[in-house]
Amino acid sequence: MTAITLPAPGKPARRSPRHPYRAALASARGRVGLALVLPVVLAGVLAPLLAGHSPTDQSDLSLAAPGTPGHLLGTDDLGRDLLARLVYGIRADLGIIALAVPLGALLGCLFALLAATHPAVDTAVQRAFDLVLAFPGLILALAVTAILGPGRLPVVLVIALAEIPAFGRLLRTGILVEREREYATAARVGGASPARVLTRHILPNAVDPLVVQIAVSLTVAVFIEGAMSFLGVGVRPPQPTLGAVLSQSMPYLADAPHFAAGPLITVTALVLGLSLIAEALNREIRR
Amino acid sequence: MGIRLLRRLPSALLVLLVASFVIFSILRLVPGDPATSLAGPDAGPETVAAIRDRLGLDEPLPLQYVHWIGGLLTGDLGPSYAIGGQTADLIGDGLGATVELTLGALLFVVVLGTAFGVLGATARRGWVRATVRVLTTGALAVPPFVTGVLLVLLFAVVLKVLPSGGRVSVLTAPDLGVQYLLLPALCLALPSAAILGRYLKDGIERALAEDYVRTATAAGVHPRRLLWRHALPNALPPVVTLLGMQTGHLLGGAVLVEAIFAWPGLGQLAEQGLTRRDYPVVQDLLLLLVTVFVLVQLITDLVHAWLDPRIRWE
Amino acid sequence: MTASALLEVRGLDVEFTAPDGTLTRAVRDVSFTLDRGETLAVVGESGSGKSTTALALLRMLPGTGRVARGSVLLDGQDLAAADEAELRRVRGARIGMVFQDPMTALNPVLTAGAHLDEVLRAHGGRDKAARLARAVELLDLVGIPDPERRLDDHPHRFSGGQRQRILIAMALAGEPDVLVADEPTTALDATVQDQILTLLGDLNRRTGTALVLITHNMGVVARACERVLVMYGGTVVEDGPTAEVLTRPRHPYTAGLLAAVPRLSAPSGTRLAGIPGAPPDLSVLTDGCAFADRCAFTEDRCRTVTPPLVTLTTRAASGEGTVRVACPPATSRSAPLPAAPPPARIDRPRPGAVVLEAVGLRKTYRGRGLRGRPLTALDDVSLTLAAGETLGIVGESGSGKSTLARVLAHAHPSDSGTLRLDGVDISRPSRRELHTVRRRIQMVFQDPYASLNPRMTAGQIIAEPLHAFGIGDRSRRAQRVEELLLLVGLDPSAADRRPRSFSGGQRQRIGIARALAPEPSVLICDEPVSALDVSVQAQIVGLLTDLQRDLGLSLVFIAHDLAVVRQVSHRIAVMHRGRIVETGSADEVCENPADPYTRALLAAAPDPVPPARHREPRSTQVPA
Amino acid sequence: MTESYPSPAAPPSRRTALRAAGGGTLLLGLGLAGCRSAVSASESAEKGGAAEPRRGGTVSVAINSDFTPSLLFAQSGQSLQHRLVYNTLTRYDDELTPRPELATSWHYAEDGRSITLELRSGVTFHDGRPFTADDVIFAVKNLQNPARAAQLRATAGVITGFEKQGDHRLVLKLAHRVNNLFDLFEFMIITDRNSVEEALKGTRLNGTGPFRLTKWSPGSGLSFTRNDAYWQPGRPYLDAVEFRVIPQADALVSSLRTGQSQLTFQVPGRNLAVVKSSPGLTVTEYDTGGGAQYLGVNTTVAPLDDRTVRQALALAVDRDRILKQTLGGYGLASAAPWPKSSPAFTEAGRTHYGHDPAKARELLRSAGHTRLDLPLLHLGLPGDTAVAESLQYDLKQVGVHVTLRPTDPATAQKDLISQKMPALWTMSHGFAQVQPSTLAVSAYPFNEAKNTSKYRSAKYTRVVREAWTSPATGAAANALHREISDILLDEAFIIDLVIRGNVQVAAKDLHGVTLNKFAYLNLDNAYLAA
Repeated sequence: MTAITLPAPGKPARRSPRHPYRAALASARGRVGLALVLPVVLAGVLAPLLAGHSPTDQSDLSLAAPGTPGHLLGTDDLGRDLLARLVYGIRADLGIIALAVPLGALLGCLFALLAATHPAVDTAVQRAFDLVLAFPGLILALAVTAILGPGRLPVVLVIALAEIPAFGRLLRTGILVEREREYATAARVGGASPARVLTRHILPNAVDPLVVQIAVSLTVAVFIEGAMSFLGVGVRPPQPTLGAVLSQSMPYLADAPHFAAGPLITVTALVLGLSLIAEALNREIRR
Repeated sequence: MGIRLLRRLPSALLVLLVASFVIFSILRLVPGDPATSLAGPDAGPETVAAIRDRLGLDEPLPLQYVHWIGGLLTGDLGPSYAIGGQTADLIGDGLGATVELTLGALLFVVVLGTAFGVLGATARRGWVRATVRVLTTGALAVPPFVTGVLLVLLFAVVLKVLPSGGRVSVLTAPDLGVQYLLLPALCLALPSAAILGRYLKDGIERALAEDYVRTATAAGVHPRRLLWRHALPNALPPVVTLLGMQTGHLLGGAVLVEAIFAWPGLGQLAEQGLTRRDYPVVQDLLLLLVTVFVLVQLITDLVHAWLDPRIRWE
Repeated sequence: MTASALLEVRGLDVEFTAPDGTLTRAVRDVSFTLDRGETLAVVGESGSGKSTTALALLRMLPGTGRVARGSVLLDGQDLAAADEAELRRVRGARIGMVFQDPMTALNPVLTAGAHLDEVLRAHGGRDKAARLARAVELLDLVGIPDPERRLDDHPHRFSGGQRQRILIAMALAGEPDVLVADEPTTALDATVQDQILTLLGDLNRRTGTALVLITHNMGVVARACERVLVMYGGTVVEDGPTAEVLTRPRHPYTAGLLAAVPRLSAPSGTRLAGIPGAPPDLSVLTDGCAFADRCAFTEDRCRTVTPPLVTLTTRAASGEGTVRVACPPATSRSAPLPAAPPPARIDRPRPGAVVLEAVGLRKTYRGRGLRGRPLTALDDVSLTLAAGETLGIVGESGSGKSTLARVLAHAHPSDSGTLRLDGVDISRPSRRELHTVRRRIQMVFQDPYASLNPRMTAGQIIAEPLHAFGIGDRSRRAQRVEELLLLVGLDPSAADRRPRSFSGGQRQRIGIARALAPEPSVLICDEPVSALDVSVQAQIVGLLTDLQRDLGLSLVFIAHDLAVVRQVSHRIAVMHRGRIVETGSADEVCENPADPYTRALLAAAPDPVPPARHREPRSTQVPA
Repeated sequence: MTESYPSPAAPPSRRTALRAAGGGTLLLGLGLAGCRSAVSASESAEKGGAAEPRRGGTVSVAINSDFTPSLLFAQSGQSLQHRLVYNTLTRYDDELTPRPELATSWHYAEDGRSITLELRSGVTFHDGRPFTADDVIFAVKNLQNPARAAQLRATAGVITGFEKQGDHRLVLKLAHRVNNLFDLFEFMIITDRNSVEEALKGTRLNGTGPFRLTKWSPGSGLSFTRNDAYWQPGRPYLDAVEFRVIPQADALVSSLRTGQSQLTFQVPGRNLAVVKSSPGLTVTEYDTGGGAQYLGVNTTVAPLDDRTVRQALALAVDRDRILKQTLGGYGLASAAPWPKSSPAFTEAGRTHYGHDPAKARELLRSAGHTRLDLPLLHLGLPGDTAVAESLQYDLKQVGVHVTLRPTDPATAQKDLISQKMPALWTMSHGFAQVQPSTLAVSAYPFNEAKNTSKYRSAKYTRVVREAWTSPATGAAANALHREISDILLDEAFIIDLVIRGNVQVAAKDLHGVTLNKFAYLNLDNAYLAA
């Protein structure tokens, strides 16, 4: 039919068009990041297998040094096994994060979608984000916990609330940018309904920054959990969390540094790993 | 520029109005009662009732709200319920301390953030970049309450070169004041400096890859000048926005740091006010913080426009 | 090669290292010389290595690029081996560079004066007042009016052409011996391009600065340079005096390239011969001629041995000169390649009844910012389109032609005016009507990369309209996608791959297949070929013409290149500042333009016919 | 002086100055050699050693919560400043024998229904006004005012009449016999009757005490200077006293360790370990007891209405472990509320409930329970949380599964007063350090008429009132005390855990600091060794 026949679908591009996320995780940065994050996550998931003790079992053996028989990482002031408290603490943090970050992301995205409907709504949503950002987070944490009572719920809510503007702003920008892209126009001209244009075309292309943000948000979540524990409005004791163990260890920082070491190293590994992954993702996506 | 400000004003006022409402409601939702807190541990119900009456806590909530806002508008913040003294004085004292702390921290954020960003983006030696990365990660990963305690242990207890806490106003005794300010400001600044550094590093890397840097390189401009004169000014506007946001975080994060360093600022006042259900103090304080945040956003906007001539002329 | 050569490049190889460690040789064994005051064009399509060569001269290669072999001798000093400090003394002072995109090549936060000051500071370190005076002088030299006042303006206050002038002023600030201009006019409108080329020519004459002009545009080569170096696949394939090479190309690639360039003189309804296939992927190139796969004269030895550059001495009509060719069959051939055949006429049916009619369309964009002035993109535009007809729309950037395309395709609503499809008013369609209208009117976009959703496979992209219009079931749609792929000349297996694995021309074919999917009767093509290489451009133009003939489509063909438009269109409408200033039959508009703006456009269009056989450089004046 | 830093008494040593300058340079680039250091006072703390009392110097006291003027007349968390600014009529010695302060002598009428006080003459308030009997009358009437929320209001209320015999003799008429009148005299500060409203706002504290308040900066601290016209000649030794509010425990400890503060009573138990090992600090325990950690039981919640169950709880808790692990070992593990200095203290009472989980389980089984699920309210502060966690673990061992409910102090306070406590709570109580009857009359958890445990019994009421009004001394009094103890132990509605004394942490060179029974700081004889 046409005058030109092409050599069948061109030459295969040398760099296989791998999915950027997979490529990011396969990069050197991504691998180191995973190597730091995965063990922590695994430790949390496998806590019941790794712990050997109940994290709440107390004994007379206060502040035993690491390497004490039966207590690999030593014990805390109430004679609880620090390894058990660490892995269960990770587990608790993971539980909170797994709930809070997606919740915040979801709400943020919903607001962003709402903002995409009309400029007036957009302004309102933007101001609402401003308001959330303007509120001093820890004061809010104190108030929310006072209202709801202590436990996981206020921690989850405070973290989620802190994440809403982050995700919302990102996605809003993404939608605004992608909406003007030619492929979106092409989809509209191609007869796709506004909803389909949004869900099938714009959203998939606007989510990349969100994936990076998730890595950042996880860091923030650990941060907030710790601060709330320190202010005494964290997860209900005696449930260990990284932040709770850390704040319990503060009086003994000079005399029994091993008490704080576990959670500190864990949090550092987590944050370093996540930031490396975020960076790797960023690089691949921008490419 | 004035027009930009004017245009943002109505929505800023709206934010404040909504904020006042939210603040008021949240406080009333918090259980506990300023009167019981005020009456003391072994007071009888009649004492509590008398105090409630005196504080006007039995008035309908909308009326209390109106009174509060009315007081604000007429500049009369009234007495504090539980802490003692006039709310305006309490907040005034705390504000001075917190502003000092925040500015000190901001200085650290800018200096450290710039160092982190510039070194991270341009250092030729791998170990320099690795060190910067470890430092920034550490600053982000170690919670401020741990950093704070560690800093105190190191500088105040072991080395004995800086005080462990407390405050002397930098204005009344600059040499002493600075020594009191150093540790809390550093502790408060570290996470923000790390974030800023990361953004700046990104921005510089991106700017260095831009065509105009290539143009300047081709013209024989020295790499150092490329960085400071060509790349950095372009990396700044988003960083300024971030800095604006971080100022909000610094104000909010002061709660922790002020506690650790016994810094008598707004964070401590807020926590104290909230624990003792001192409604006027907490209400006014939170609204003040929101106002400051909104103002900082406005300023950020102006600085942004000033830094980026494209916006300036729009 | 003379001993007095200003710049001598010998056996230059440039390599890039991919993250996975594989090497890509982007430039292979490139050698050439440049004399003082000479003008040399380096021409080639994307991926030919021409820009990389230019950057390698000053060792400004991006990313992992490095000069692997060879030398760059500037008056005997080897820049390939120089240290950074030495290079800095050469950059800007001995060799100045001008880059392609004037929109991004200037620092948005620095004023024009600061830009020049930076260069002057880097070389010389005169006092501030002297630098200021020199900056004014330079701006004046490159033709920026009122230079003293404009020193303090930031780049965004200048037009594209003016920015390019500032860049040239920067490149000249250090009074270099050589000016390397990398595609300096590609991002500019034809009229502005003409001015810049005139400026470069003037500067060359007045200051004696040698010029290396990197371009993909044969017209620019013909217009501006004495000598031309043709590159393909990272290596030089032909080199010689411009007049000689353009009139009597030795290398089959040069010949093919010339044949693919649309000529303004070619009448409407003719077909260009494109070069089949796509430019090579440098990372998989092995020994042998890079062009072998696309060449009509390929012999066995072409695939096994990398052809050396052989010098042929000719005394051609165009004057004295050395021609070098890297093609063994060509060197062994005594006569030059036969000249490209004149464009073939294609027969196409006469246009039928009016399908689409627009009356008094207006569209105004709200200005950005508080003080931004509203921009009138369409100002009382009326046109008609008959069945089976191609209406060409030409105009420069900002003329409103893309807005017109979007309004016609209902991608944007118009502010006022009437649109009729088959006599039915569709200006303000309801949702249901819009659905019907869209099925009849489809669109092909300019940027074949941006207009394809990177997250979807080619098959999904093409099936998207089928899905939207509810055409067929799943298996029927798959079948239809296969048909469409074949129709636009792609293998059906392409359906499973994502846009980024296709070349530009292939992507545009996918875009066309998508537009054809709902069987529209009107196809709006918004600059469908302007992002493509010349050889590929000819293929796509040919495809569109064929499709129109075979499917009886009505085409609106929008472009800024008059030559292409004339070729494909029955009628042409010229747009300027949101208005149609002239309409008429394609040949008539091009031969006897009535509107002064049309005349200016025509005059500014560079033609790849060597200046010797052409009128003297025209002075072009764009009507304000 | 608005600054709250310790003014260096001596010029900084060369070494300190060098270090300070080094630190400054290091961190700031302040290379000024003459730059003052904010940490110069720290070195002197290490020298210590006993020495002769010496005039001069400033003591900085770290406090974890600010002065609350509205609670000036009630026992609140922070009453240290009371005895600096004011005086009381009498003060107890270690054996609870009253000693003269503003009252120089006293004697009861035969029927015990009135007491005659001889008041010290030549005492003036800070504003120069002389102290007279009218000030005592005002002080008593003031405490009778319910708005003052004074815990000893019941005792003050017993005083029904005043008979002034000149400016410095006063006869108080009592409605009935009462045996804790001297608790009231220990408790009641003599304030200037003309400025009481200002005092309640904290704007002006006018007293007869050794120091005058120069400035109160709400939230950050108080400054006092020496009262040169103090009625004790040559006292106080110190020039000034600074109170610095440091709510955060670690910061408080740091300020002591670095010598920024020389004195505190508010180091939480968990932090005492660090303090103990600090060379420059001495830890002194006032075994008179300032407060006791207890486990409260709401007797209206089934099955806690069953005494057996409550006794099981009392047996289940490991008091020694709590003392060691969460209170730094300072205190006295005890099942009864009495400190060792109390006349009601008996070793048998203290050890009435040992740690006996087996017996606890048996008791629970006998009451028909093998597993209980109960909430436990506690303050969400680090130390209180640790105690609650320990309790939770101990109770779990006997099948009582406890859900912790950390609560902020304001909410807990409200729940306590409005009797809305859940099944279990843990907090601390005071008032066991004075006359035993005061505990049951004035300490809310033990109040016979109305307490948070909602425990009522005619017997308890009768015994308490008898003990309060009894003139008995010696063995008879002890019998009454034992009776109260027996009821408290047997009914176990308040299960005492550890009697916590006030733990004083002071710099080694600070001498002569004492506290009264209500934790009023007495610095009359305090001095900084050279």
